[in-house]
Amino acid sequence: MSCSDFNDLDAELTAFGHPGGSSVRAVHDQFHGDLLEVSMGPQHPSTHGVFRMVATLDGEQIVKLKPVFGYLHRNHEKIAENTTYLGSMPYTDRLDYLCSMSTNWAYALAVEKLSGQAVPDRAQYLRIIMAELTRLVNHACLVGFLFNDLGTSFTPLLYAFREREKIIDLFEALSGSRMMCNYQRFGGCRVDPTPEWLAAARTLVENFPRFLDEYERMLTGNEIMLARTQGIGRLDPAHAVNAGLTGPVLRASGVDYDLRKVDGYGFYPRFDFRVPLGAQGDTYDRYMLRILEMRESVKILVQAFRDLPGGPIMDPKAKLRSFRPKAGEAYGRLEGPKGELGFYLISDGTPNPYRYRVRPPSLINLTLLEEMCLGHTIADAVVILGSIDIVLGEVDR
Amino acid sequence: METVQQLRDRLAARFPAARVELVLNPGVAAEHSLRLDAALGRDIALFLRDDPALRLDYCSNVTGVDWPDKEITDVVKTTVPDPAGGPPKIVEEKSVHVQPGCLEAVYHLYSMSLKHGPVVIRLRTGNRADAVTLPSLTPVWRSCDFQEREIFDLFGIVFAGHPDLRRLLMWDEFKDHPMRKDYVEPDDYEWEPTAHGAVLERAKAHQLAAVAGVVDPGQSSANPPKAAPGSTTPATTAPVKEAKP
Amino acid sequence: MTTAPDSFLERAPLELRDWAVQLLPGPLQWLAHHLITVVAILAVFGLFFAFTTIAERKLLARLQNRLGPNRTGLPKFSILPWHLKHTLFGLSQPFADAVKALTKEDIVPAAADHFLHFLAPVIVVAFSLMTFAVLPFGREYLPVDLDAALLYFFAAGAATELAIFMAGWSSRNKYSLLAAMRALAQLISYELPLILSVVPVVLVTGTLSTKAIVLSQGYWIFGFLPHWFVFTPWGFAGFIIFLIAALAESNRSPFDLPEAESELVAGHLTEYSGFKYALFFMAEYFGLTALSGLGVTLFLGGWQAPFPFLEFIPSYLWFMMKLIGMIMFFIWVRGTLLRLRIDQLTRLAWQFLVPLALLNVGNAAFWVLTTHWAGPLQLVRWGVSLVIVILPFFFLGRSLSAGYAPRTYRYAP
Amino acid sequence: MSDAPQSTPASPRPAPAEGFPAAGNISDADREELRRHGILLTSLEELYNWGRSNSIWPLQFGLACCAIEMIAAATARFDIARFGAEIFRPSPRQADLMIVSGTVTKKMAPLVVRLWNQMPEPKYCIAMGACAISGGPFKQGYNVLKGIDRLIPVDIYIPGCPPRPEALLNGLIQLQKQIKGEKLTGPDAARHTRADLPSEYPIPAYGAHDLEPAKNPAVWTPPAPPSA
Repeated sequence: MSCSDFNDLDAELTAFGHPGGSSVRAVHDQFHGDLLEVSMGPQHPSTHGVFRMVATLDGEQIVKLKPVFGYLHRNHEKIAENTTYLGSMPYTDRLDYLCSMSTNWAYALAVEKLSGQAVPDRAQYLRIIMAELTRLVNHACLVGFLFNDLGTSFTPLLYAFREREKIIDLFEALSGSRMMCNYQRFGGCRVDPTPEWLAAARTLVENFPRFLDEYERMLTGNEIMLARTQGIGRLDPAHAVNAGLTGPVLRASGVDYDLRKVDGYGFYPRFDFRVPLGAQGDTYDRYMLRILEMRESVKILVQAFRDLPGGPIMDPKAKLRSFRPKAGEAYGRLEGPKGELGFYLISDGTPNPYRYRVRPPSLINLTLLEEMCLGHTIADAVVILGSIDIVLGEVDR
Repeated sequence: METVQQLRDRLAARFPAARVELVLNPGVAAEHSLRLDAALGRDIALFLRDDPALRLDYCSNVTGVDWPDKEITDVVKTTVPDPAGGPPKIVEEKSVHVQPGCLEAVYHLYSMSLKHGPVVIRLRTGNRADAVTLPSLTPVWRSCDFQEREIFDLFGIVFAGHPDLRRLLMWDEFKDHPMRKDYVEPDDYEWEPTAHGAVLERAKAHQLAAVAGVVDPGQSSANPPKAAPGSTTPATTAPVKEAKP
Repeated sequence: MTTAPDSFLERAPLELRDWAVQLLPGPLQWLAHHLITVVAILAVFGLFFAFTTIAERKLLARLQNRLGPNRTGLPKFSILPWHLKHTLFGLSQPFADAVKALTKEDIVPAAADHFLHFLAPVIVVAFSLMTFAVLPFGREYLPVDLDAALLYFFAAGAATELAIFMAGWSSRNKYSLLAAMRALAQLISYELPLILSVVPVVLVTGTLSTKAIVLSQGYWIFGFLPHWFVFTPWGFAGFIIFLIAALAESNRSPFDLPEAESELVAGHLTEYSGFKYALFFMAEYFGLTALSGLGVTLFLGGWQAPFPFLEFIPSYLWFMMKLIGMIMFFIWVRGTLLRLRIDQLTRLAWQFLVPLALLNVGNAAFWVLTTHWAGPLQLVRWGVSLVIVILPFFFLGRSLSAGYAPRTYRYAP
Repeated sequence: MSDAPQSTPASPRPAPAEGFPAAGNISDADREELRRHGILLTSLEELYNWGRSNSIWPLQFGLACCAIEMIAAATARFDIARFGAEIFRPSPRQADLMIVSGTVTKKMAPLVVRLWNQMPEPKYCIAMGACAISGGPFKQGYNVLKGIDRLIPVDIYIPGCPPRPEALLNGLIQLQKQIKGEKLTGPDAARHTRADLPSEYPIPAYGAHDLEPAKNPAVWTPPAPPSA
């Protein structure tokens, strides 16, 4: 579907609230009984961290749901404004702690845009390799967590973590840390992988489709899973675009907007891959899109390993110490595993950024959580939340 | 897509009453922005969203920027002719004036249907103290919802017309706006085995107090002293202790 | 009916009891007789419960590529000299858990209904234990030979769900309350298919006594094929319905809605700690064991050996082996399936299981009416019976999963 | 991990008094010696500690980055289940151990204390990761609590950012050792056996600028500077 399908709906969106749409249902009337307000979180098994939802229930049905944030507000932006540009790089690891490589890259991208720093070819390829490996980690784990919310006894999650451990091992061999890689630099990458590392990574990537097949055989056709996810948490494209949703959540609603294609940052235009699109925008589409994206990521990775050029991994003109970009501002963004991850930087010519802002996809993807959950049961709410894929480090920063 | 300059001209023609300024970005990125008149901000935003050539249907990033009062030293050079007939003297007169600060909200707009962008628009408050109200653009782009709440929380900009303007990240009782440049954070760096230089510096005052014998350093966390805390049990969830093994 | 091999092993536990009883003076003998029976059941199934928990943890772990508990050895004062080197594969894990649970602080929320909060775990354990009374564990091992054993079993079993409702209601916790509501909905929905799935057995055997039902499965077709009810069309369908309903009755995954961890934190158990929590935990396994035992009794031939030449193995061991097999199945299901939603759960009961179970009652009636058919008619009998089961299963299943199917996806141009 | 500032039980075990030592104070070697002579020693205390140390059920409670490594510790590669500790209970009423895994913000701190209060005794706390110990890299944040031990007593500290799952397992083993060495009576009795020690801690309130109180003086006092 092209975007023209929902352009004519724009006029309806002027008033705030719930513009008429299939995803919103009126659920409460005088025939129902008293309402029950349940505060789910911040300590709850399926809020994926310290997220909190204050849900008002009519029986099991949700009539109101307000998210509450800030339980992991670690003042990332304030700290970054008090430290140097490079000093913030380790903090970006801890934003989205499942995908530190992508977050690193997003920050490096913004700073490079701010300072006009060039990046050598090999580093561009390495960045794509790291970002796509991160996407594999994130999506595999997300599916595991989603099934946990659906009520399995951890089994799919543990299969996903088996694969995650393999990829994390690669990251550790390369960067020295399992989760907090701190790998990207302004103008390149920190460490050049050895041929052994590349061979190991290539083997992993070649075996990954087998894991995906196994995973799908376990999960995709399961009838309980179909009944629990299809038609749950529908999101129509007009709402999704207006609410700024990005990433797989947006594409599950059928909007073709992948920054790897739209912005063509890095060397992505050189790669041959497709962008899967959902049609219904329900939880099942969001789940399947992750699986399909992993398959495309594997394709990208195979091409990247094939075409990886030699050469330096850092631009020789890049400055790490006393790095002072010219006064100005820049907004750099990329397609993170969870959606558009952007960094907005204002430089005043000093070593510290004057303003440092993270555009967190997790937070903004939660905008329509209430609309998606209305009319569904509390059991569906946790599944919908799981299918949005949030990481609290990024939501609250 | 038209340039920011062209867009400014078109907006000026469309909204003659509004002041639309072009803010040049001197940096490499050259993402120039438009500063909109706050009073007409929402109308212009609606126009930007619905104009068929622009279709900026996606508001990606909303953020606040704090510009505190800035002291600016003006140097006025005047040439004073020497009454003695020598070469004229150049006299520098320095005068300091305070450029009043303000808060700014910056919106990054893209078009998902036409796949172009960004168009950066800015709204500016009158000052940082009392005239901090801006029109909310949440009715135009729902994605501003949480981000404007966050700006309200951290910068203190009040968005008129926002449907649910509460603090987003800090608790409701919190009084300050921590992302402002002049925010003074609470001093709770008592004992800091840390490499953060700034933190060590701030902890020093407490450490001097400790040396002076204010506290007894012999207690460790695993062995709390016998002094039981006062009646601080929670009111609602207080459990009844029935048995202690 | 086969003649029972009166082997020594078969009789040994009984002989032991009789020997112990006759040591006592006459008036006390009947009391001691029953006390010993009760204590034996408590001891055997208490141990069985302990090892079921460790089996569940280990089996789940194996399903997930893990090892499961294997470090817990014996305490230092163990009399076994090699205790320091060996951990017995972690088999002592449940005893450590028991010590911990027994000595844990017991918290009752201030706002809770103290009496009901205390009563709920007691009731749930008491009633789940009472159901053991009518299970024939072996040829001569039936604690109470009731004529209406099945009625008694279901009456006692239903009370456990009521206890769950009590627990949820009395805790004054919103999650617990939601769990209590779910438990009631589940109780009402699944009690019916559970009982209806048993009716065919009653119809065919003509008795409610568990002892008689086992005995009626005790001969071999052609001399070697066991005549268990699960190998008849109506029996097989009844067994499947029974399994599903038993999963729901014992709150096991995928029907563990009252204790839905990802939704309701710990459901009705949210406010229970220490020993009371352990009691609930125990009752869940007792209920599971009892229902499995009933399934074995009704459909899997009870304590009967599958083949004549295997009859030398004592009957109670056969019963135990079948019981363990059933429990393994339940654990396997828990490790693989995901949870239903409450409306799907009740829909499955009312739109699928109840009609199917009702048809199956008719099927059993047909089976009884055609007992005298022989020769080629026997084949017709089987065919008709199979059709009565399979066609509704097919169509009802179609209607249940209508609208749900895997999808194909398109890619951006 | 081994050089972590682990707080050991309050004091080292007292040397055996004159005469025959109490059962709990006998070393393994002594016990072997006695067994060789046909003497089996036992004590309720040991059984109690054995049971508790082998059945530590953690609270399913993740705060931040470290929570992912906590999950990783439960997965196939590390398998915390081997120690009998894989039953992550979502309700604090059934948990024995609170793993504070990640940054405790000031907004979250009252809730952490509340969860701690809701846990039944005997209960233990592991501060996992730099943030839970001292605020870690986010120490300079205005909303970050500078260590959870300012509000509740911590038994084991696991440094790292985040600590590897092996470190968490080691922390668990250290905790098991600590529990095995606990006394039920006497001057160095375990925390939960002493009626004079609180099992509930004051919950700080959200103030206008900071938590009130920002620290619990009954649990935490700032130690003297390292080289004052």
